[in-house]
Amino acid sequence: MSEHSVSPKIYFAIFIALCVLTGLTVWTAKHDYGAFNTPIALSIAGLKAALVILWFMHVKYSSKLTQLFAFAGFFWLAILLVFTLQDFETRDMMNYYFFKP
Amino acid sequence: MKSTVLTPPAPTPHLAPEAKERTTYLTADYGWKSWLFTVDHKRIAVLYLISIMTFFLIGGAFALLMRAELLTPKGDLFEAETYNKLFTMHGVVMIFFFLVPSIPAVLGNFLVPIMIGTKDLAFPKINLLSWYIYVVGGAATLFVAITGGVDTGWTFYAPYSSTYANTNVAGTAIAVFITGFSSILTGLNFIVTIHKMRAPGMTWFKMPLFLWAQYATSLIMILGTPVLAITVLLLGLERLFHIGVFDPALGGDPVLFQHLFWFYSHPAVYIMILPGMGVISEIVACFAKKRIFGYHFIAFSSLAIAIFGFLVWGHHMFVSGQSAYAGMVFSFLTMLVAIPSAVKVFNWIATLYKGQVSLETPMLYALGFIGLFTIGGVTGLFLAVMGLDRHVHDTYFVVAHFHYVMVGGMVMAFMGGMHFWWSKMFGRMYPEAMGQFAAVVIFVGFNFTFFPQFLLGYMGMPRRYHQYNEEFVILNVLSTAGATILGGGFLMSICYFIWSLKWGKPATQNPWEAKGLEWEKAPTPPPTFNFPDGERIVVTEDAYAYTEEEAHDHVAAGVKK
Amino acid sequence: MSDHAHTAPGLAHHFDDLEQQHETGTLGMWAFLVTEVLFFGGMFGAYAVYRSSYPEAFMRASSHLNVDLGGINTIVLICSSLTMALTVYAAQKGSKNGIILGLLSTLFFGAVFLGVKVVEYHDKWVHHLIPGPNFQFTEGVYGGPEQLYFALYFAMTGMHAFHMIIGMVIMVWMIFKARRGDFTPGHHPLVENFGLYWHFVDIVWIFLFPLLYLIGAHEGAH
Amino acid sequence: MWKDFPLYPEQASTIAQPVDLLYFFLIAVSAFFALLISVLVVVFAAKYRKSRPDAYSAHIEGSTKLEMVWTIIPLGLTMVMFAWGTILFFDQARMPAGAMEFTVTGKQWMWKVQHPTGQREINDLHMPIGRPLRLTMTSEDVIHSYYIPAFRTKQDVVPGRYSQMWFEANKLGTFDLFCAEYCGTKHSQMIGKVTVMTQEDYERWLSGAVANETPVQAGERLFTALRCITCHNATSAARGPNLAGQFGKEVELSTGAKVTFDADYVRESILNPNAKLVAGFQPLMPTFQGQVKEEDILSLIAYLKTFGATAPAAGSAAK
Repeated sequence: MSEHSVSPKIYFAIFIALCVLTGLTVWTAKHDYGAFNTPIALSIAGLKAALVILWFMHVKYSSKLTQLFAFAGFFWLAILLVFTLQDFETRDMMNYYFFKP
Repeated sequence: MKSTVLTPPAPTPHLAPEAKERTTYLTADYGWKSWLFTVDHKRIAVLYLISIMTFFLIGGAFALLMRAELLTPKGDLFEAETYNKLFTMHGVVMIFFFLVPSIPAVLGNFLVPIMIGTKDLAFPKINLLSWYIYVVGGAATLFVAITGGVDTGWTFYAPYSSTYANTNVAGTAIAVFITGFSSILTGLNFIVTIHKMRAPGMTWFKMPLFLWAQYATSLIMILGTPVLAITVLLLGLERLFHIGVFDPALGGDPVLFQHLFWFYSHPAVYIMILPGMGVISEIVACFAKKRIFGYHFIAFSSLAIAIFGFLVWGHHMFVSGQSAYAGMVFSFLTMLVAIPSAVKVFNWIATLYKGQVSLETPMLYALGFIGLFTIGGVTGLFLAVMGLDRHVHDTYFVVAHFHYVMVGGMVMAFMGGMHFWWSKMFGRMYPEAMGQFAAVVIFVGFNFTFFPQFLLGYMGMPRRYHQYNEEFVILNVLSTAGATILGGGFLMSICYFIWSLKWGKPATQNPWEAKGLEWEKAPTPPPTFNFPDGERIVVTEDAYAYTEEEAHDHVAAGVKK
Repeated sequence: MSDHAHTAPGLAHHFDDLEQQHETGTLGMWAFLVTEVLFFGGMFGAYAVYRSSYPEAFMRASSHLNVDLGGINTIVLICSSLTMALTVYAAQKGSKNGIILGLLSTLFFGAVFLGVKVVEYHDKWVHHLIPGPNFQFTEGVYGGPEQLYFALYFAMTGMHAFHMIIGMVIMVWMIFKARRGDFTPGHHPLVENFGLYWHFVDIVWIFLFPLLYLIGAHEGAH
Repeated sequence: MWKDFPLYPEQASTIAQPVDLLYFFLIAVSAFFALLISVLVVVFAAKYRKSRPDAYSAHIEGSTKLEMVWTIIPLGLTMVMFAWGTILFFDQARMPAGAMEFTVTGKQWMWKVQHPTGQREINDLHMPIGRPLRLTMTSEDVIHSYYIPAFRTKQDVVPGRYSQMWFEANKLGTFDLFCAEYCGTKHSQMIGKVTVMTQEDYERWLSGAVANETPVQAGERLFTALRCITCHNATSAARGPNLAGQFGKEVELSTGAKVTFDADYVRESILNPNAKLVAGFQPLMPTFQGQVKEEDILSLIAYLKTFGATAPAAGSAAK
């Protein structure tokens, strides 16, 4: 985060965007989209998180290294989630394959 | 207050001739305050050395008691409860308080700033905080051990640990939770230091491979330890407030605990072995007086092990009820993570080719490491193969495998590293002949102890058994005999190390004629700011430039200096 | 980040120049934030697994949460993020009052957030929804997985609230440092790094809100 | 090998021999590499011993070709190991049809086994040679692991769900049975013997052992005793789904998701009825948590397999 300072106008713009997105996520939650509920909710939350990270946390103006660290944290979280869920989601399939009930 | 830490005897000032009038980091200040409130990374390394060796001896004592119990098939030396507490404390103390911190906190703390040519780590106060957290966690664990112990195994598998064990699991969970942060802070310090504080000219590919290994280890410490912290915290919550997160009665899944636990604990075994590999690269290059073979390949394989290490934890759970599909994926990725380790071993051997090999103690440990780590690594492949793991999981085959990698690999590298840099840390040489003898005793005692366990494992003797069947008795007696030799070897080396503090031969700046800033630029023992005052460190040479002159000489018509 | 001055004010002995010290501080903070991401990540992992095993139970349990209070709390936390960002801006411009005002408003929003949390926790206490021996879940259901939901709910929001409390204590300390004039336009690492920490805490809530509150919000769940 | 230094336990099951074959292949590869590396270390250390204090060694920085060689070859070998091991695992793990249905319940520090014909055993297991056995296992407290070294197979027994395992003995004799997953104080005493007998001996043993009722009969008794029939019957006014002939089929839930009507689903529906509600039914069923023991659920499952099933009950007893 070099001495580059972000002007308050951008901060307020981001603030408004975040409030709008919060409203949007509540509104979409009121309607049932079946299997798409979670993906929609998570993508809105991801967008809000990206706004906070890039502007509020100055990652947009930071060194490549800081950006890499920011990305690495979420990437390892993804590793944890994907490989753990991969076990739970395929258990029934495997059980059926081996031991027809 | 700090029951485990004793202030080291400040060595009397008859140091190396030129060191007499020069103040070193040891003689810069006296009194316990100068030690317990120091921010000098070298002093913190010495503090860590003392606390780590204390825990190594405690863990080793537990191990010898266990081996004594297993001398006879019937459980006649200890109650089953006591034996279970012994193997649990042996696991917890050895892993969290010796294997994970030892090389990074002792050799890493001492050498990382010197090797990159800077005065100290990025965050000196956080470095001291890391040691205090380690000591608080250690004191808490010893308190738990004394006031009743814990008998869940170092893996704390739910639901036994969360509901059915009636020993002090919550206390151990909190102690491990605290100690995790010591590891995180050390890792954080190293990553930032290596990124931001390298001396001018010290590019990434001019850095010694020890630093690459420390950097890769720190990545794992940063990315893995927090998940252990949260897992152990959830376990503590479940025990203290009965909020069943892993409780099968509520629909919770004990296998989820295993997923979260092994997400840290498998990369943790790479935290333990990678620094050892870093030390071996340094020792092999120095004692073969030859450039390391395949520098870039060794450096990148350290990173590859660190990153791939996070994708393989499921091979601990092939028969635990994990879906076979997930098992297949984890088995495949475990095969991939084995390749970088193999590449490293082959590169070390290629370094010996056409070198000028001298077999002092550090080199004996390094060559021992290469042999034993190969056996350890290859038996890991046995366990990564699903068809075979169904037979050998949770047997002594697994115990033999990880002891070959941890004791045959990590501890041999730690001993090699201590012998290699001992003169730089304390200005004294250890007794060479005794060093070589102890190395051979440890090598023999180690193989005597753990090779029979491979056979026991395939014969089907399960782990963590207080008593076993008659047919396993011969191999167990062999193993116990080996354990006493191994224990003797370690005690011997600790004795002559302490002896050398006062009566060891004063060491010159570069006793091994090694390359690297810590040998060529930093005096023995280094002053508080590592390099003689006012000396701007600018790095020009490549790492391990042992044959630079010879290369130039060929160019300059072969005149040898 | 020790403060005994050498050449420039606030330059620690082992750094070459202020620029290096500043970048080192930021990198150190980001490395710490990575550990925090994975620390909360463990709980999100448990949430993901249990929600995939018991989707209906999680919806049933989540419908007991007050979505409006959750929404208000999200907006409150976003406001506190804004004021924190303005505090960092004020520190860069060196206006001492700007810093103090920013910190006070961030503290205010934080307090409001925790107040709402206390209300919500009390409401769970009244309805016997605290996981543990006296957990009772009506609607003729055994209530096992529902108790898992509330165990995760309290673990995640509790850990999040705990992180906010730590943040607010640090803010009070920063107000005193600001009053003493410790923050100069060239050297105010504490404000910047604390800003990163506070925004991280906000991001955790940004993910907690939809995953815990909103899964039970659509009609199918009641 | 010498009698008292065996390298591997007796090969008493159909998968023992293939597993040992894989084991010897791995030993061969490991021995080769370990020897290669040890010999190279000793040879290089001796051959290139430091001759003069100021002698220089060769200036070699590396060779990408060599690196490729010792990356590709180990990769190839590990892929062979992976493929062989995974095929072995998947092939052997697939249960042949017509296996005898045994149920195993692990409890802190004992194994309770029940034969298809109802006989119960503690810690031991008598079984006929040459017939596949299928074990449906669960635990009443902590994780155990049913491990028979001579059969080269083990399976963790996790509380709260069913773990399945199958094997087929091809050698007579008595073999060890261990608990392999640490389960508390007497973990090392949770052991037993597996006796493989000829078909006739097994039937003679069965008749000798007291057998009050087969699991199917026990399940039927419980099905009426717990008044399941009042809701789960074929009449249109039934408040619960009709369970006749349902076992093994797909069931549509109220949320539209599809679930296989298998042992885990039955167990969960008994203990936590409204977790997976069948489409078109109200959440009226009370939980039976605490009223039924693990063996009772296993018996109910055995009964449901035969309840209104057209095909003859799979795994019928020896008779």
